[in-house]
Amino acid sequence: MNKPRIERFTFPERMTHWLTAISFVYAGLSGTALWSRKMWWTASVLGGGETIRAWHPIGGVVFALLLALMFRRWATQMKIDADDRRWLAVSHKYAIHDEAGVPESGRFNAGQKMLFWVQSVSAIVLFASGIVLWFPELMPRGLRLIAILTHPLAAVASLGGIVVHVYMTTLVVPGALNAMLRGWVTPGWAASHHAKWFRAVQRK
Amino acid sequence: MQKVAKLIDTTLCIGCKACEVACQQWNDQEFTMGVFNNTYQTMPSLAHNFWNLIQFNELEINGAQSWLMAKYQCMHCADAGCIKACPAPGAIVQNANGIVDFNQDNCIGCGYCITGCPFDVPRLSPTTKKVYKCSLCSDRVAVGLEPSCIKACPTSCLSFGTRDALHHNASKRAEELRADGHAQAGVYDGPGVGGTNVIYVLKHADRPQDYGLPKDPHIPWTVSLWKGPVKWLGNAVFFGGLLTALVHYIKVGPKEAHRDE
Amino acid sequence: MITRRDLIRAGAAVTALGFDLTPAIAAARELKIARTTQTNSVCPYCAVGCSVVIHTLGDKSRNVQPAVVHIEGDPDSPINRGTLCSKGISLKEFIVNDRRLTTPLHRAPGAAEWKPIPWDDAINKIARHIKDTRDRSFVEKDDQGRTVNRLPGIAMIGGCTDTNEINYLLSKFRFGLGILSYENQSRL
Amino acid sequence: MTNGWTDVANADVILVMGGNPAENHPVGFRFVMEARRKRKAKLIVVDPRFNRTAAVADSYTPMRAGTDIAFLGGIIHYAIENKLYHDEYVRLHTNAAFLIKDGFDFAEGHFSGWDDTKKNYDRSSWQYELDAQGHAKVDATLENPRCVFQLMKRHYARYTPEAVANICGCTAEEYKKAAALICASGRPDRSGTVLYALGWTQHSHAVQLIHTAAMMQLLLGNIGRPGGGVNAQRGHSNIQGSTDMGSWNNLPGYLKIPRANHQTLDDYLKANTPKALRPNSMNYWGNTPKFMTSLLKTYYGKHATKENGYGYGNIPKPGETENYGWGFFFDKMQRGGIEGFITFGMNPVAGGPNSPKMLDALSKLKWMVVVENFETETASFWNAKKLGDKYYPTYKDPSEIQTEAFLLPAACFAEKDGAFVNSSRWLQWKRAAAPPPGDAKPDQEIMARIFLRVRELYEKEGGKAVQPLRDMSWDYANPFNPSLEEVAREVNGRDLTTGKQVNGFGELKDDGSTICGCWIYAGSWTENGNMMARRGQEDPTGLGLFPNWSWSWPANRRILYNRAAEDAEGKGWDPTRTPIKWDGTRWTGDVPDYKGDAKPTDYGAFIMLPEGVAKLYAADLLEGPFPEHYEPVESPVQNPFHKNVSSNPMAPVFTGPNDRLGAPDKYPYVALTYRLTEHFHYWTKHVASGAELQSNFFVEVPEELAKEKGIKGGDMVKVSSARGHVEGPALVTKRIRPLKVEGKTIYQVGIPIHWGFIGRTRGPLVNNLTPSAYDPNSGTPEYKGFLVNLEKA
Repeated sequence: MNKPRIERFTFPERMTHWLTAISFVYAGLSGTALWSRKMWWTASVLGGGETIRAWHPIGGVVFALLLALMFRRWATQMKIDADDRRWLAVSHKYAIHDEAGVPESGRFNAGQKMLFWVQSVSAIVLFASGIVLWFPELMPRGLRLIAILTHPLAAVASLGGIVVHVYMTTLVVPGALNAMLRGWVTPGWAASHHAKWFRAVQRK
Repeated sequence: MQKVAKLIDTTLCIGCKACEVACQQWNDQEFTMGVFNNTYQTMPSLAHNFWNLIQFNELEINGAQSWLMAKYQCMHCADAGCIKACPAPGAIVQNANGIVDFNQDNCIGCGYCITGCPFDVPRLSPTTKKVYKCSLCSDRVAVGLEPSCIKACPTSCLSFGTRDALHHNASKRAEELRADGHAQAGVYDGPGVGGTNVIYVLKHADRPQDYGLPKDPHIPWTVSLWKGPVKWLGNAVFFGGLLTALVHYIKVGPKEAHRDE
Repeated sequence: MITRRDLIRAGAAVTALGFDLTPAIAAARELKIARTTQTNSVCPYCAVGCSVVIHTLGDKSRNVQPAVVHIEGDPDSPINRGTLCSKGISLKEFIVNDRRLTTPLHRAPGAAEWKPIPWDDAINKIARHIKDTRDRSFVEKDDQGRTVNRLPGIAMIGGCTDTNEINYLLSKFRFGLGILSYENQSRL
Repeated sequence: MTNGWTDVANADVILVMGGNPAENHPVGFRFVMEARRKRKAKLIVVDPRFNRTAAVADSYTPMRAGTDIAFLGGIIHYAIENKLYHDEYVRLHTNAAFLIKDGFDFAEGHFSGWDDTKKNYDRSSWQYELDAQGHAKVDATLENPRCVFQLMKRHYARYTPEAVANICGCTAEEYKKAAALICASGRPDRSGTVLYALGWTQHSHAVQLIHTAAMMQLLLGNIGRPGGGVNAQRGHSNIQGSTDMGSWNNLPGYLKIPRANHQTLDDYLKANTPKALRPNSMNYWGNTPKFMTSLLKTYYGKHATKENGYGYGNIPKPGETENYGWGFFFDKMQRGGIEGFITFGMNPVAGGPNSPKMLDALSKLKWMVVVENFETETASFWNAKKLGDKYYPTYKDPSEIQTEAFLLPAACFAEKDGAFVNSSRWLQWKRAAAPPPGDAKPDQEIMARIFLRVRELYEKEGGKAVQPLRDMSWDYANPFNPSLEEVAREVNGRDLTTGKQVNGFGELKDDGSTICGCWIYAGSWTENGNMMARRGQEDPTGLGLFPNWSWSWPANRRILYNRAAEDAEGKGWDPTRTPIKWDGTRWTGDVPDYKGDAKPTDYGAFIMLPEGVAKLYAADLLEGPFPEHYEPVESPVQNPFHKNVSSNPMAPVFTGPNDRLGAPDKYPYVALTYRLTEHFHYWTKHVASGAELQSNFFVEVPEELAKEKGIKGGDMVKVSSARGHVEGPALVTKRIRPLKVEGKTIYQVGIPIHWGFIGRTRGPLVNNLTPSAYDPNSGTPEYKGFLVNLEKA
């Protein structure tokens, strides 16, 4: 077998993504312990309450920093254009694989772009409110009161995005996971899911 | 089990600070140097090693020189904001007798209780990274002794007993004060937090802020929102997401790459 | 029923697996004066005369060095009925205090510091000073020839925070020596 | 206190003046609060500062420090003018009816008999007019212009509300309101108490001030009554007991020190045993010979015989007019007249007036012994230049100070047993709880070892006046460390014939067959044991007397003069509050201040006084039989009543290098020093809790003065007097109101004590500022109302 391969994600892109993912999973899991006493078992698994109290913020900061790297790398590619807007308008058809009339996507489809922006905005909110919650003794009460609400709200948004993201990349689009793990896709995969990008790559 | 309570009759407070020091001594708190802030008040506010503060307020009320003094400490709310906000099981417990007690063994030092408290009482220790506050001397109460501040108070401004009995005393005292011409006298016990197990009698119940007490204490709405609707929203998003994925996968299935070479 | 001990054991098991690190640093809150020895005393500060209960370490058995661990008001006293002020309630800090003097000190004429001195030396030197001064300045008879037996060369003060008995002994001390210039805090 | 702490709860009117019990006696103050809650008592505070007592009072009247006599004299005027006094009480229980000699007069600031060259009074014109039996003549109608009542009325006629307000600085309306509240206790069914402390004693006219209070209370019929009396709260745990045990001018039990002109015991007793001035006067001091003889017999044991006047010759004797009091001997010390100085737990550099003078005086000593719990400013005075920071720049270097100093570590209260006498006169026994730290020793051991060592030196080497030293008894089971229980038994006294402890001073004899170390304590340790350690809770009268808790001098009596709570027939003025009741054969209730089985009509109620009644008029005080308003020694104004005799003409004057007085042009503000509730005297600066509660020295500055000077709260200010200065942050407050006196605006500056140059928390000694001005009768320094300047530092 010697199928032609197209590089989808570079090594630094993949590393950044997966480190971000790990920090997200850690912050998310430890965060759920802080979220609800019914989820406290995650704290036990992760080394106990004091441990997650100490490491959750650090995990969060790592996540935010890595996400900032991703942002720098991809922000320009994530601009929503006219095609994307049309894509979004017919995204329900995309969901049931009735792709007639769904505009072709570039390197990232509009859904992925939305995920990117949701995660970026959530991360900023999580980071800012997280700092406030990290050092409650140094923060004015008003800020803490805002943070204690916005932090979980942003976490919900972020988590919602990730649920969709994980489902899509693992189960709905075979090959997507491999693309992020090994970095390549087949021309057919590329042509199927990211036709515009495929053509651009081909032209090169 | 009957609820226990502390009654603070501010009309009898002379700002002697016996309660402050009794608390320090019983709880073996280290003494620190106070700061001078143009007042007789010992500390600007409560601290992790200072759980009981008399607040002094010099002001004129109806043209007369007044100097209000009132003890400030954990109010042991029935609906306690600290407990609501606390993520760590067993870190804050509400005993059957109504005492809200912090168990530092279980405390993780997140400080959510500090934000959740409508009275701004709990304090984080910079060394142990745990949160501390008045325990209403739960160790003493457990063996039938009154809290140490109560015992020390020379003028009987402080008293200890069952919540019902003290409520009765407080109302009676407020009535007495009103009969003596203090029309605004009343009882302060935080109905917004389901009632507190620390009950105040104030000569000027219309202006609790002048005693350093919040006007209408309730659990901050952001905390309530978080622990209520936001939590449900989160559950809905997470579990809803999973469910939708399941349905989608079974009904629609994966996307095949249709343009193979 | 799960007891606290069970919980600790369970915690330990989890910890052994490297997970839960719940520390057992803080001991369970137990009454710290449960087994102390209680002694009735009276506050040495102002003149209200509040009775206090001094809690000392141990049960007075032979091999225990009593140390003051806590002080509270004596509820039996009709004066304070268990209450105390901010000073009285912290008397432990007065008694157990790293600033307390624990050894006799001597400052030689012209010296710029205190130096420890054994008790016997201190007593001997003081007694010698008293005798010398007394011999130098004692007035047995005044200028009109009247017996006055007074010692103008030494002045003495104190006693107002010491007991009656010590004040009484001080009266014998001063009249024995002939000291007239004697005052205590009641003068101020 | 004439009454006691627990009795304050019986009051209807509580005047707090010259004291601040909420801050300085918080636990005692609980009885004030109880009276307010249970009896709806009115609490009236008169003070230069709106303090923590004022914060809970019904009425607060500001006043200028040092004008209390004017304030109280005004109450006397107000009570008489408005007929608010208790007429029957005054007639029955006071010397209102006594006639005074014809020559008595008051004019231009002086009473009759003033000698302007000697600066002293000839008091002969102040005496009662006596009949042939030596009894005072009386006019029961109180109409005679020479009777005390009429003289008093005339003397205080000048003290109108307007005149008083002009002196004190409040408004006449405020004054009249306060006066009406105070005089409400003049009704027979109401009682009023007075609580005072060092705000009354620390003046150059202190004794007269307290006399004014006593007069006011007598007029209102409040002496001897539950909830009445004149009550000194007192500042130290055993200041009452140490006073009872005598000072330079008293032997134990308030027996006067023998003077050089009384060479024999007989001379002494003749001069010091009063004679009854009325036929019905019990004149209990007539027993002086029994008390004195028993004391001498205690002191000199087998060396005390009838022949040698029971060793009377051994007692040191000052000359007739000599004064060996605080102000005088420190002055003498500064002039090099004293070689040695011993202090048992007292700190004159911090606590005495004019600290620079104290420091200079100590530097003139050859040797000094300090017995203490902590290192004090006095112990290390020789290092004041270094430790005292900027306050003593010209003080000598240690190398220039030749004083040999000893600092001996003493056991503290918890490490010794023995009795403290509280201000209610209750002797409360305490027990030792722990051993002293390190090598510290109990005071009695330190004292005994020094005493016995000196005696040993005399035995070996001989020397001057061996006899008084040798004769002094010291025969304790362990003479080197006398057991305080043994000493307490000796103080109580015993019958030498039977060997039994006496039950009371009634058993003392003047023939050398009884001993008693302090007659007023007789009954404190009887054959029934240690009465001071009793813990009984009973209160049979319901008046808070607690007769079985500890023991109260005299004779376990809880309310002094309690016979005055009843009328001539022995019926209580207020039937609900009668401390003693006459049941036809004997008195029940409190221990009667009267003969237990004597009929109500047999004696006057004031059995200790030769008059048999209380003295509205007291010829034995130095500056006059009636108190008169005198300005403090340093005052911003001349006395509005008599400009040429502005301050107390009898106040002693010192002329040493530190005895400078300031004038209002350079030092325009009135200053007063006081305690804060967070600290005890100069002790708690060593204690962590005190350091936490009030870490910093500060100066309380009226808001208006601060504005004038551009001072904000927390700004450093410098307060200076003619003696020295202090610096600290300003506490700018509305609580010290500017006053109007003689048309001038007077500012007062409040300066809390408690700090010094040694301690866990340090600050300036406020006595850097205070003058060497003293009361002539008591020798107490004037800490309230001296002049300072204030500027931004």
